[in-house]
Amino acid sequence: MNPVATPFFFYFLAFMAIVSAIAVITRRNPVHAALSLIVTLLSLAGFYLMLYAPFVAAVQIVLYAGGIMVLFLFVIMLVNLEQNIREYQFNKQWIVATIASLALGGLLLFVYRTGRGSFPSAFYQSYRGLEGDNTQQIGIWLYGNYMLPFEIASLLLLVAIVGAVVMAKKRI
Amino acid sequence: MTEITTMHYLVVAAALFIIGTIGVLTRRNVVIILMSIELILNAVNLNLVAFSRLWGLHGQVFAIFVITDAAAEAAVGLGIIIAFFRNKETVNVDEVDLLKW
Amino acid sequence: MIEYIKGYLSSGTTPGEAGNMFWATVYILLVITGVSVAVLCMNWLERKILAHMQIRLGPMRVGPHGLLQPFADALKLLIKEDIIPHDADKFVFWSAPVVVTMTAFTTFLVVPFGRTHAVTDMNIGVLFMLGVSSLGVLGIIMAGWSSNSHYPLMGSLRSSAQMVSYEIAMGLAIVSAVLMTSLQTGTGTLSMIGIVESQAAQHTWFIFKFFPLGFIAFAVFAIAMVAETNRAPFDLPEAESELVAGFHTEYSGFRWSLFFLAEYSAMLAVSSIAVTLWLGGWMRPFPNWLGGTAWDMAFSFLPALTFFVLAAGCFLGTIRMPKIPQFRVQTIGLGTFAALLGFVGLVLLVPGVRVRIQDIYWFVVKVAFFMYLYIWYRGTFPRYRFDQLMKVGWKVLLPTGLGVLIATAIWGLMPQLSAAILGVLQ
Amino acid sequence: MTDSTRTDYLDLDTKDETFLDATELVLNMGPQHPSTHGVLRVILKLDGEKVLGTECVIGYLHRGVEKIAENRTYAMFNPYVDRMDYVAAVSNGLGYCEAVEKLLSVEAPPRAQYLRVILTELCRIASHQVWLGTHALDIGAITPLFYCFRDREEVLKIFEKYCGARLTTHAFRIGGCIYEAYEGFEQDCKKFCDAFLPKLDEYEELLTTNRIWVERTKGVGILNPEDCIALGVTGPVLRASGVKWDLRKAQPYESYKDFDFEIPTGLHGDTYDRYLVRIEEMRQAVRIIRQAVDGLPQGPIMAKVPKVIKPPVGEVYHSIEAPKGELGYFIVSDASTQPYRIRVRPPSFVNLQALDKMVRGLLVADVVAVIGTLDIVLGEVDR
Amino acid sequence: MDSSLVYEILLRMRHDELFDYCVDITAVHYPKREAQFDIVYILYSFHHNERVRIKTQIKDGEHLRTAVTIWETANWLEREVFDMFGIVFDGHPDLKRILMPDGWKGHPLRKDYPILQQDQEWVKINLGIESGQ
Amino acid sequence: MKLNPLLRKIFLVDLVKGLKVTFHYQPPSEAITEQYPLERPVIFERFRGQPRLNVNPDTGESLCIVCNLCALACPEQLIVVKGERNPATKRKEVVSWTYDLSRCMFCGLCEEACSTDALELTQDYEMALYTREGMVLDQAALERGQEPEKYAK
Repeated sequence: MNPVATPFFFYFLAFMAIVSAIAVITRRNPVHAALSLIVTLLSLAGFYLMLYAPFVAAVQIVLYAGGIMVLFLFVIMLVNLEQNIREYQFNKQWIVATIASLALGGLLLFVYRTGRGSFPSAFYQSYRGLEGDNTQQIGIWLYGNYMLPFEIASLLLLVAIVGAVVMAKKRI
Repeated sequence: MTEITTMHYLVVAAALFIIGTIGVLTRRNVVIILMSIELILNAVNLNLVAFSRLWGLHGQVFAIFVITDAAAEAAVGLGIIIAFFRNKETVNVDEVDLLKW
Repeated sequence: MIEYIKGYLSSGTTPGEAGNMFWATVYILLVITGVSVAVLCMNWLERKILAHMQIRLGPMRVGPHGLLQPFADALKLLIKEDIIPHDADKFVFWSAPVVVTMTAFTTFLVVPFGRTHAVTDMNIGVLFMLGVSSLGVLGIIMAGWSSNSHYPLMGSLRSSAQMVSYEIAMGLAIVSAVLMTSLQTGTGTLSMIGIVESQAAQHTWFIFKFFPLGFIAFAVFAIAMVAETNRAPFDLPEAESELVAGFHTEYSGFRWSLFFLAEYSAMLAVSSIAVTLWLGGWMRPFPNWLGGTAWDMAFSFLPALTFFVLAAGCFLGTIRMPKIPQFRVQTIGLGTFAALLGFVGLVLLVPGVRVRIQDIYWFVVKVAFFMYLYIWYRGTFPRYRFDQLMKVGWKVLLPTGLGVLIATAIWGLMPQLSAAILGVLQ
Repeated sequence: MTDSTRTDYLDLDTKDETFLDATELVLNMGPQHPSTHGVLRVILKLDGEKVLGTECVIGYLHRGVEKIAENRTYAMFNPYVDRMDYVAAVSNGLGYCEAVEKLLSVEAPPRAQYLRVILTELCRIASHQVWLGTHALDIGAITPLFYCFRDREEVLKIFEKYCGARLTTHAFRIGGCIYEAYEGFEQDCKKFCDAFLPKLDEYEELLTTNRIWVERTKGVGILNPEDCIALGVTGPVLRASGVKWDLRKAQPYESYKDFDFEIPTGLHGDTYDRYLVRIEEMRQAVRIIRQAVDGLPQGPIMAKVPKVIKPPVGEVYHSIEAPKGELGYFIVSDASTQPYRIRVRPPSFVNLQALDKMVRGLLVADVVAVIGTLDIVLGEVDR
Repeated sequence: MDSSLVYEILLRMRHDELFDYCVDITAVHYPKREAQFDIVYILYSFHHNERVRIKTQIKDGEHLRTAVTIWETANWLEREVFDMFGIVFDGHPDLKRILMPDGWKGHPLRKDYPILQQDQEWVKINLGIESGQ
Repeated sequence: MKLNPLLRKIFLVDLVKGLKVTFHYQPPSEAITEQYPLERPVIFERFRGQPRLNVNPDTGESLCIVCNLCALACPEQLIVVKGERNPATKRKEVVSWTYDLSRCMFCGLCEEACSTDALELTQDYEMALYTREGMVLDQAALERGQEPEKYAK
């Protein structure tokens, strides 16, 4: 079961992801930014499918696009301020920050370029067979080897729930 | 077109990461900063999943942990934003520099 | 060519699994057409059934008994002026109905109308449906926000909160059904086809499994799915007596009809999830009690019989039409329609078709039952208030779903558990 | 017109603190809103979905009925009162005719009085049917509307048979009734009563115990008796708050003292109680109709009233218990053929004033329910 | 009854005589009289089951003290009297037109209200033609 | 039959009761819709509809004696009757008779005022027209009864 036209899809998705990611940080209107971010997230889900990680892709859609982004949009609508959109969108150090970040990007590219040999050009065949029961395997991993982190994560979520409620509610 | 290798994914992830960093460092709107953080987390996720093609499912499991983390972060962050907005009627980071209001 | 089609039809996989692009395209087109036709039928049926519940007659003028009313409406909506409010966010306003419709249709990719009658069989099928249908809420939020008006904004805020909350209860109910696929047989699956097949292997529909646990999970899902599709009594996002029309207040014409299409196809989609997960998907009823080839044979005549009954009804209507000149066209039309139905029934009697059509027939019948329930609810119940809706979601459905999930797990692991306890005791 | 963005008239001192009160919103509900029963415009100040304050803007249906009256003779004004509360036209006509009769010091003959009672009670049922249907529709139950209108149709048929019009009946004349009961009138009324009670049970089955209905109405829009009296609220709204006051009993007009009936009252004064009170009132109306039909006396139906009505100088206030509350007519006569001034005290107008008090702190959906439960008719509010 | 005493009397009626329900407040216009307006308060007592009418005469332009502080229901009723007759009630919380539009000229229920001229004027302004009435 | 309220609540008895009511009204025979142009509504004898001036069926003369009572009784003043005394017969005869139907509210006061049963509000209810002018009826129209305009495109 070979994915069709992989290079084409890859470049298409990469293009979508990067363009909409740029839109996220440049859009004046937070709703537009959030919608662009959803496009990025969906293209990432596409990447995950191409990488034979269907479960992560599904979680990405359900949790990120369907859950977290709805939360974002909800909050944006609650704090929708007209004057906010008209204000200047970038802070004072934006030139410095951009240059520094781009430098970091250049550094990363340099590292990738020099260390190209350490990343195999083709995928190992041994994991090819896994995609059929990917979900099951992840389940086994999660509840086997990663039991402790899993529990910690659930505790973190609980704390987050309580924290969010405490902060957002005026009087408890 | 050439075959797609892990490197390609890494480059895309790096690009997303840089864009996210720029967003965090330059924007004034807290909501958009939070979204940029989500971008960064997603770039990391892409890396993790790409590597999981090479070295087994650990990467995917980690990606799931990261998504969980992102959910928690978004919930708390947005809670802070609402609490903050209620008091100061703004969502600009420049005006959040006071620790009390 | 015919050989090719025949050869494909006799294969035992879905086009997606076979990697057959041609057949996948054909299936997608078939599914989209089928859903659109079903929405048209729903449009007519809802008006008629609701009207009859309300001691009215419903549409009677456009075509015999208003049969052509959906087409007239569709035509009207298509040629109606398309209004975009002046202060609306044009691009978002434009894309919202597209998003809603696309997500609603995409879910049908994994709906198994039969063992091979699905576009594809994903190993994360249920998750896929849940995820894609949860994207629909984005379209609603976009629609409400971009209209730049108070009522739509409130509608979309309500809708987003409602759909996010009910998704959790829905997910829990689904998980308990998925759990049932793995219990006893040990082969858990998230694939839609796999779930139905495990119901076949366990010789029970999941609604009856671990009675009453399966039934409670089903009930939680059945309530949550009404809320998820914004239908009465949970139709707050578009509550016409409060918010005028909710998130699509500012929409008109073709865009509005896209919302309509999306709402009904979402109803069909969640109903098919319910059918697949709890009501045995494409399987015919009473496979255990009325088993055997003779009964199989008897049940395989039912599709044709249904069409014959419908045709007979139409024919009766034709006879009872008033014998006056104004009604001549309508009488002829109804007669033709009756003949058409009868012809379809005859086609369904052909042995090859008869066997093949069964799966689809039973699936559609089960979905139609849910559709009837939707209409029935709408005709009977008042509307919940927003806080009460949230209360029902969080305080009733969520704990119930969680409890059922835990109970299912314990029940399913009973042999192992009891063995372990016995071991500890000894 | 009132500026919809103005909020200074709303009393915002008592600000409730709620979850997520990030933005406050001024919402303009009506005049073309599906559930404002016509052309009421309510400006809502919202916090999220919570109502902080309201202002009613009325007058969209103002036709100057009181001004018209000054230019018409007494008899000519009679059809106009039907058009104020158009769902209970018979009651309006009754009030007007009685007020003028009081001014003339004549009394309608007993048969006319009984006929009037029967028709007024039928009209009460019809009015409550419209209320029930629209109120249920506001709360989201779309079906009771059609059941109610089906039964109201029977009442309207009786009206049409009796006086030739269904809605704006003009059934009574000053001094009695002009139409003799048609043949089969008694049977029609009895048949209606017999058929109606089971139907009423059906509405109750649909709504009374339905948990959604109960949740939507219980504890919503509470008015305690003191507020009711201070606000001048009358009719079922007052009775649902526990004040057992009904003009038919308190100051019996017509032949109401001959009949045996009860005044239903509520305990909490919430929307659910008002619903129950009105349902029970329909049952009592059936009871009155049955007694009146059984005891319908023979005799003339018109008192001796001069052809040209020219009451002596004076003024009179007369009020009746209309389906919506106390409907009063204050008539000043200057001994000409035309009334010098007619003032109508409309129940809907006064009851609508209570809206603001009832909806504060509730949600938008409750505003709709409360408007429905007040049972206002904009034709009467605006006159 | 003298108009300056009305408020006191209403207060007495409310608290001492227990006329707790204000049925109606209205006015009658007598253009030929010196005190042009009759203001009529119709009160009802639940305790005595009695109705009382309190009348007072005021001149055009004279003000009256509001009864809103005694009965809440007087709010809209006084607004209507103001709208229809132009009688100002002092101390009323929100005295503005209720039935007529905000920018309306004149007070319709006065006997000398020029309804035809108004109509013609409106037609002229809004439609640009001479009214046919 | 005494069910525990809790059980009633769990098994949704209240909701099911409502569902039952709507379900049993489903047969189309319960429908009360009148399909108007095909099914004519039943009009009762006292219905006040289209006005008509009656003529003496034997002679074809108008029954109206131009007493003007209807015009006086009409609250909307929409009846205008003009008559002249015919010197030959010593009777008043109608010169012009107009009835502005567009302002009529069918109160029936004119019918009651008429002393010769000349003016009558009949059971006809189809009065829709495309013009306001057509609503002003003269004597001829009142005597023959007005036909509703046929809808034509």
